[in-house]
Amino acid sequence: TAADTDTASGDAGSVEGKSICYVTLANSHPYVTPANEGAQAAADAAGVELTIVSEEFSAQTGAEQLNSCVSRGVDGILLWPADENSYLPGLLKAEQAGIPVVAIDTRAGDESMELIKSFAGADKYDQGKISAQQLDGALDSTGGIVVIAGQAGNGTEIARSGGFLDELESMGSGLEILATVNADFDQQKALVASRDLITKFGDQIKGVYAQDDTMAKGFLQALEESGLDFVPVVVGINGEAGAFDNIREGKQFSTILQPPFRNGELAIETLIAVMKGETVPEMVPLENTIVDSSNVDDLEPAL
Amino acid sequence: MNQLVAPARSLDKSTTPGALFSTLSIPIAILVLVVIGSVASPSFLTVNNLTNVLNANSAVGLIALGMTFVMVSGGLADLSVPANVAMGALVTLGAQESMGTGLAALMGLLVASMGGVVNGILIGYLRINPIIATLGTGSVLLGLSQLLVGGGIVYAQPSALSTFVKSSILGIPVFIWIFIFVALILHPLLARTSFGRWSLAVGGNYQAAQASAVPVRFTKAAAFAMTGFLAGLCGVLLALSNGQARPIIGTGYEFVAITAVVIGGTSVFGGNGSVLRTVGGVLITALIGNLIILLGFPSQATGLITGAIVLGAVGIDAYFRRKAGRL
Amino acid sequence: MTTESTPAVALRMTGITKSFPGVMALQDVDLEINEGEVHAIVGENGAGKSTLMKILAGFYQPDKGEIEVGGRKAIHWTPREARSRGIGMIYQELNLVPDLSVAENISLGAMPTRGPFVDYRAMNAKADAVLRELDTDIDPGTRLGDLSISQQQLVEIAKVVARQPNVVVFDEPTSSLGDKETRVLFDVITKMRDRGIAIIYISHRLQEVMEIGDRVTVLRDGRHIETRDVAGITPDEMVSLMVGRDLNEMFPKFDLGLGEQVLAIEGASRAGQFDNVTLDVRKHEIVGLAGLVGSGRTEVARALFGLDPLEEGTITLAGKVLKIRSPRQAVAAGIALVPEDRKGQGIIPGLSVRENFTLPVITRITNALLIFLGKERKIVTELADRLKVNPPQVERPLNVFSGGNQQKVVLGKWLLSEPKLLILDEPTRGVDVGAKADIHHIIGEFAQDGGGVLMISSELPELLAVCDRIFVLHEGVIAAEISRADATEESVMRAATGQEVAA
Amino acid sequence: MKNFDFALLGARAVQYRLVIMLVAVAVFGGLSLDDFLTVNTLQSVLDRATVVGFLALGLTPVLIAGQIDLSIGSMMSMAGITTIFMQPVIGNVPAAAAGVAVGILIGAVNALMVVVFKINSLVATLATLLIFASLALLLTNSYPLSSEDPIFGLPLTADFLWILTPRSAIFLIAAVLMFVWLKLTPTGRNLYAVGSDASAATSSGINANGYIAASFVLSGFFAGLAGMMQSLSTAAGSPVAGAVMLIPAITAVVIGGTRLEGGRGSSLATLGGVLALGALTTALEYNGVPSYTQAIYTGLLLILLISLDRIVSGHGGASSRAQRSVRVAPRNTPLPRRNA
Ligand SMILES: Nc1ncnc2c1ncn2[C@@H]1O[C@H](COP(=O)(O)OP(=O)(O)OP(=O)(O)O)[C@@H](O)[C@H]1O
Ligand SMILES: Nc1ncnc2c1ncn2[C@@H]1O[C@H](COP(=O)(O)OP(=O)(O)OP(=O)(O)O)[C@@H](O)[C@H]1O
Ligand SMILES: [Mg+2]
Ligand SMILES: [Mg+2]
Repeated sequence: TAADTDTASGDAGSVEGKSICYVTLANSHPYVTPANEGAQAAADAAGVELTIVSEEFSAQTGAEQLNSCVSRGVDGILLWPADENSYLPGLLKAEQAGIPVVAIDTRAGDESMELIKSFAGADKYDQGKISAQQLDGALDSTGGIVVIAGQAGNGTEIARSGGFLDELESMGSGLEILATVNADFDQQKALVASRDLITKFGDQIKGVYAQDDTMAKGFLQALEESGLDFVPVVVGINGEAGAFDNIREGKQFSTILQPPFRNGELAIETLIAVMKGETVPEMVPLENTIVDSSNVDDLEPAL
Repeated sequence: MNQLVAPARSLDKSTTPGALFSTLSIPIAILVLVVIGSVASPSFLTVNNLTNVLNANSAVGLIALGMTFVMVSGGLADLSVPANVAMGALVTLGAQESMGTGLAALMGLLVASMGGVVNGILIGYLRINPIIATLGTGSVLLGLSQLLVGGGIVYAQPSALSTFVKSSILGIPVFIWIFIFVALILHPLLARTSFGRWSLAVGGNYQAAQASAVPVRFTKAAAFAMTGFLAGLCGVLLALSNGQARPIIGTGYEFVAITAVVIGGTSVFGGNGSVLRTVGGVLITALIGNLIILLGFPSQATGLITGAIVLGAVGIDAYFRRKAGRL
Repeated sequence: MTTESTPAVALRMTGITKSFPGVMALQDVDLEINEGEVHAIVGENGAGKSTLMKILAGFYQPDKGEIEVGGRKAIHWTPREARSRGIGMIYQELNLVPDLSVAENISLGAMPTRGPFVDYRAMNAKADAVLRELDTDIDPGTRLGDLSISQQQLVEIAKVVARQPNVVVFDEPTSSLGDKETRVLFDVITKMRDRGIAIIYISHRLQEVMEIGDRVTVLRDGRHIETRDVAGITPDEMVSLMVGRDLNEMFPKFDLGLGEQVLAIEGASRAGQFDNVTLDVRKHEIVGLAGLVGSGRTEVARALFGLDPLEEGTITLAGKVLKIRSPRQAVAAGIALVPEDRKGQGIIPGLSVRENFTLPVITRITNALLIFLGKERKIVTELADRLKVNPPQVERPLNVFSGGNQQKVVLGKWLLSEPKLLILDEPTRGVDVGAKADIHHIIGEFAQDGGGVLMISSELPELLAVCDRIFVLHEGVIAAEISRADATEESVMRAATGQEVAA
Repeated sequence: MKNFDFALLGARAVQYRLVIMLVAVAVFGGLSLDDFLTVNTLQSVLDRATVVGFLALGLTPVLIAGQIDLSIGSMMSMAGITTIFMQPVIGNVPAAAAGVAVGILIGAVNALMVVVFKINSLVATLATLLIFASLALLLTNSYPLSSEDPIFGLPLTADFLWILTPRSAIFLIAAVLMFVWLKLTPTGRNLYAVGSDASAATSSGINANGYIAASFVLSGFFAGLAGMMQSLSTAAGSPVAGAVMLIPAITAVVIGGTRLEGGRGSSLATLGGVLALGALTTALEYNGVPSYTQAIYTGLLLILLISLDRIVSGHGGASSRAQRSVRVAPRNTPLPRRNA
């Protein structure tokens, strides 16, 4: 946990003036931006020079940026994988050049993870699993649910869908997926799709798995408009302020909180530890905190 | 009502199969989709669902209405739409706290319209290729909007205006009313006013229009300014009803709008087109989205079906035109 | 070489029939062209001349009929095939590629190669040779788009000549040429004929047909009417064959008392185009503006209309000095221009006749918001009637009308604006005799009603017949002002070519 | 006179814009970063430019022919997933060929729509953009495919001849070959003729439709190549790989000086545009400039260049196809005065 890495930033002298290249997912994004800020803060604190380059959600761009970081000969690389596989060649090059790579927020594929020294972040696959457990538990493993997924092909969507489906299967859950729609992490699209879902299934919808709180909000908006008075179990992810309100009002069942700023800090601290030659665990977890009516008043929203 | 509608451009030649096709294609397409829907799903022909269909694309439909003028006047397409939507939304929510919701919304509209005006100046007055110009301004404006919020989400504060935007009047959501209202203004604007006639003339033959004392540059520029304004309006409405906004808010709306206009049968070459037909195009795209969910198709198939319908509709139209010897 | 008595047939078209939706363009037309003859084809607008030629060139497939070239039947007749069988086409509109060089244009479709590459040296040499043959000094390396219109026309001809064709079709080649260029062209045609090439020559200018043609074929309404030796026919006979009736007066002239001054231009200049132009037009008056191609007539007209504003000089309209910077201001002041390039600047093809008619005045039949459609329709129907627009269907898009009728619509649209001054730039170019008479009539009426007309035409007989006074431009400078009494072809040509004006 | 000098300066600026831009980026990068003007950086700029470069290269003949192809990104995605999917089935090299073939095939579909069904290329390729982007997602169930043989494609981005990598070498060679084709062979010249004035070209016996069709197939080929190389060098076939590629590709081509109106352009200009854009991006990235600020710069650059081009070439120049069918010489040419 956090305690392991706190020691990492303790002895800053040895990395002072070294350079880190950080291939981030995006520059402008509710979760990623605070994470970038956290990374910057940790780098500043340690006196390392941090260059942030953004792949803008494109694994292809990111793979090229990774190569470019390697050829610059930086001392360490922090990578936010946008999909599982695309970074393998760049990681091999980094390995050859002796540049340590740490991944943040999202895991890369298994082969890639072998070349990555450590992973700091909440496990999105895990988040999918948690969502499955939440829904299954709240519905006693019976009834129809709809899945409002993110952008098709997007790494986060893939992890959250994968964890969710795998967990339902391994639990032998009795939940029945009525429909899956992609709403691209967009509230308006989720709203439009949810209206149609509600029209089609009505109160057959016992549960909703929205892959982020924005889309959960879209569903709730559609539900409100419909005037129907059934209350499905809505599970979201991200810990947005809006979701906290909805949980308090009993409209949403739960969300998963992962503090982005801390995620960034943690990742840089881990990387610095690696650069110093310390051994770090394969995974430095950012706690996935489940937020529901029981603890909503004790926690701060992530964004 | 009838007085408002100009004689359809194609009615007088409705003797040929081509003219018949271009007159009837939209009603027929809508009918076919409705039949498919009602056969395939019991929930299709419910008041609720039909409201959903109307509501689904009413926000992006506003942009399609503006885009009709862009295409008619020979301006090809406005690719800066997502940026203007984002500008409208972010400025509104960003300024809400300091100046109140109403003023902030006006501010959002103003900023987005200015984006449209810049497009208009580049394209109408400097005569830069619209694809390039709007690609450029779109890139700049979207960058600015991201710079504006630094990242993240901007949240709305509760306000009377946003409650109103989310409400219904006579059982019909305000979004739909706004769309109908704008369409009812823009349809006669194109079909029955001097400005509309100018737009058709500018798209039909720029030089001849210029030599006929048509204010060609203004006309072309105005189409882009109008689209900027409507994109901004779309952004403002979405921001208020969603209660939050992000820079990605309008992503892909340019393609949805272009698709709706093209399905409506407005020529990309300019010189003909009608707002009413674009309304048809907006309805068709909304029906496709609705049916995909009701029939349980994967949402990824949307592009496949929409694309195929575009190719079909435009291809058949082009075929008949060619047969009639006019292409 | 062929003997005088039995000329070899270069080309034979038999029973050609072609219809377009709603139009029978050609019906059972026969045509036989000999080697070494200039065969003129005449006919009203829409008679089917161009369609026949497009079939010959392989652009259209005939519904029925056969083509025989050099004694061999034509099968799979495509533009490519037609070209390889020695058929060359020179169209009314230029068919050149502005972004390639002159030499590339001349060799387009058949560039000389060395290995896989273009042999630029051979290509330029070839272009140079042909251009020299045409008596021009155009540089083969110039980008075509940088040439003047008449130079481009010469390149167009060079392009066809360079292929050493057996049959060359000229479809209204002189409509954008002036007299000097026409002379050069006629020399070229004569040279080609003497080499045994068969020439088909289409023109609405019957004088030219008389001068250059050996035989003439008359088409009317898509049918072959007659083929005759030019030596045995008069222009009047040709006209009556073309229209199927006698035209009483081609250039009607009304006798009108002249009124006060409508337009006065003083010292007008635009660098490189015209210099110190001073002229005036009075009420009831039709003033001609003559000159060779490139003399700057069109530029003066465009400047008056605000398309390319004046750099120096003043324009006075009905006593008021105007600064005209755009067509809008010109129209507001009471000036109208019928441009020379009808397709490019005159018509909006996709709009209906009604919409074309009212375009410049649309704001005048609009209340605060909407157009008065009923009023518009009424005005337009009356006008179409008066101008004899044929067919009289004002809701049809203008592009399905023939050239002459399109021109009537352009004219009509400006009449609607009730201008004080009507400028006409080549108002009857490419227009057949019938429509031409109609147009002259309309112009005359306009002057009678108190308007002033400034008319540009490259057809001297037309100017001489219609105008009360003629100003002659030579290289952008007014070389002479000639009154109706003194105006003859000779006096105008002398001034236009820069010789001293006869006293 | 002063005015004239300004115009000349503008004209020169437009003419040598690529050189100016590359020098400016080199100076800016060199001054602001220690390690910008190094072999490593050059290699990485070139290598990164390759994928967008292939797409831009394919787009060039299409634009010269006066058409546009919006579907390049979708073709690239389809080619990428085909390559990776086919690797275990038919072997590495045939799979690569299959990927390119898919690009060619979709290019042929575009050609069919534009040439045979006479659908405006903007609309036709917008439709195929939607269709094949959607198909790529459906075929893969939105999941990126991972290569069974990730080592196979690695040499593509390895060191090779000083500042090159194998794939950037292929890109450079392709750009030069295309230049030779466009400028020096009859078919290349004919393509310009078709884009400049299709009906005039047709009447000269050039099969304009054939050339237009070929340009779309060629664009498909290059998009296929881009997808194949990208997927092999990242050992993954992503259904969304091409989704973000259209705008940079068009931007690169246009910055190079190829016009959307057809009839003008060159593959070396495109190469220059790709490199200038790539170098600028790298320089900005190394300086830690956020991506949205970069977007502002590239957008402004695009607008600036095209405005300058427009102003220098004069207002008389026609800006659309319809206007250019009015065949007149530009009004600013000097009058011919041949009768001495
Ligand atoms: N592509 C076409 N589609 C439909 N109708 C056509 C087409 N081309 C020609 N026509 C019609 O065929 C007839 C013959 O036209 P054509 O152009 O051959 O006449 P023309 O004798 O060359 O006339 P002009 O002297 O005006 O050039 C006209 O009625 C014309 O409207
Ligand atoms: N639209 C145009 N664009 C560019 N140059 C033109 C255009 N029209 C004419 N020119 C050129 O400008 C010069 C002046 O031409 P202008 O048209 O004034 O002469 P004109 O006496 O009216 O001859 P024309 O019989 O061709 O109308 C000529 O060299 C001509 O080739
Ligand atoms: Mg003709
Ligand atoms: Mg003229």
